[in-house]
Amino acid sequence: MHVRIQEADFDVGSELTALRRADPRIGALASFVGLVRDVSGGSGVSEMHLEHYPGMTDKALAAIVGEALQRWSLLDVLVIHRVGRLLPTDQIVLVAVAAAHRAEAFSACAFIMDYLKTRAPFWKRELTPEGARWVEAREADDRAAERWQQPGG
Amino acid sequence: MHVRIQEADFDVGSELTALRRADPRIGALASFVGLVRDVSGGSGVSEMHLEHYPGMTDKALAAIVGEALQRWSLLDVLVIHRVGRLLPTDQIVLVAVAAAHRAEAFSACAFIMDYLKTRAPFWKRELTPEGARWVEAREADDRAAERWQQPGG
Amino acid sequence: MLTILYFASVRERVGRAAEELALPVGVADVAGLLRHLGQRGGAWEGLARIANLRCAVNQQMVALDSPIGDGDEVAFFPPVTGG
Amino acid sequence: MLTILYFASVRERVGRAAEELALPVGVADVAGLLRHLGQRGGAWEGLARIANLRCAVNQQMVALDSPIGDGDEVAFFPPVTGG
Repeated sequence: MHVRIQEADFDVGSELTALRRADPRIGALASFVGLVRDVSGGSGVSEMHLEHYPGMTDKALAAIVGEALQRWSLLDVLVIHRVGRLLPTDQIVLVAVAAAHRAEAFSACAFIMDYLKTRAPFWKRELTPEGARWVEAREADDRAAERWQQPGG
Repeated sequence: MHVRIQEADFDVGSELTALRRADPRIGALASFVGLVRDVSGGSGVSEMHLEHYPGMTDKALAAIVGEALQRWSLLDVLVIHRVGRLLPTDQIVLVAVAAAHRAEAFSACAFIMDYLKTRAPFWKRELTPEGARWVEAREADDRAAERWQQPGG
Repeated sequence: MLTILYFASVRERVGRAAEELALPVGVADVAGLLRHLGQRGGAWEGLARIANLRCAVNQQMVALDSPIGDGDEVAFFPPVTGG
Repeated sequence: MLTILYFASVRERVGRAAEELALPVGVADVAGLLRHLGQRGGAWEGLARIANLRCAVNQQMVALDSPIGDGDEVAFFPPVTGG
């Protein structure tokens, strides 16, 4: 299990290769990359600043990954989240899950993203033509996280 | 939309970079890589041969991707499937889906894999200590594909 | 003329990957073609009895009661196992 | 001593990122601390009324009725928006 918070960009290809590390038990590698879009709530976004809570962030992400490891049979998990100044098309987050079978890999990858979105202490501030503004939390993200608490979630 | 059938290996990092092509509308990139495991049904697997139905394979994959494009709001989709001789830890398939938001990207990626597993004309033959054998279709794959025909799937 | 293709375990069973065949008289659907092929005896007799035999006509998966006609490409194969 | 941290829009609102504060007499939970901070007036008065104010004690997200004690690190922030 690997969790990293960093200002630097990451290379998805080499991260996935390192995660697989030629382990012949791995049959499925699901991954997700979140990227900065150039629009948000109808406004153009020229740049974004990602603030976080140093100290808590690692713990929160490790707890989320730990819960995924308890729920599903996984072989490895990687989470990288960037902080600081980001521009449209920049990568924000990478979540990658290795498992024997795809159902576990897909579910755990989506679960980690949903929990990260609602439980990890990051905050986005966008620069738009109307000025800088804090991104509002989305109701849809809360609902996405809640579905994992339903039976069969 | 890009569908490729090939014997050669693929580089996930450069494929994902090409799919994103710095399109600032893309906020989410979900991907899946299927890999050759060294065990199957309790037996060791030393190599695998992937046969397909040239001509139909492209059409079947394009139809699956087309259905995903109708179901979800997607910005781009890539499917690469290898054929021929493969060894444990080798990459078999890459499915990558770019969208504005992650829910669409995750769902479409899982959908394409589930349909590919049950509708695209590929057949695996494994070499085990007990000899060569055709891989049996899995009931679980049929069920995974059927869930997309339920309301809300 | 029909083009008939056999894949994977079905190909191994009948010992043939492909053949051209004049559309047999009285054959109007896949099931009829299977009965016709079964008259060859041997492995061909068992073709229609393969559990979960799959069929494609002109590169589209179809049910065994689907119609076929002159010029069609018909393929027989087991359930797919890619991905 | 308490360490109190403020993040994102909450930090901007109170104009402060962090402070050290002796555990005020009679304060036993997060809600009590918010009432105490509100006595400073100005932006501090509105702190407890921020819709969806979130709190962490010792780097764990907790409800506003959670207990706090000497030596704790308490953080206030809006709903998270990473990913």
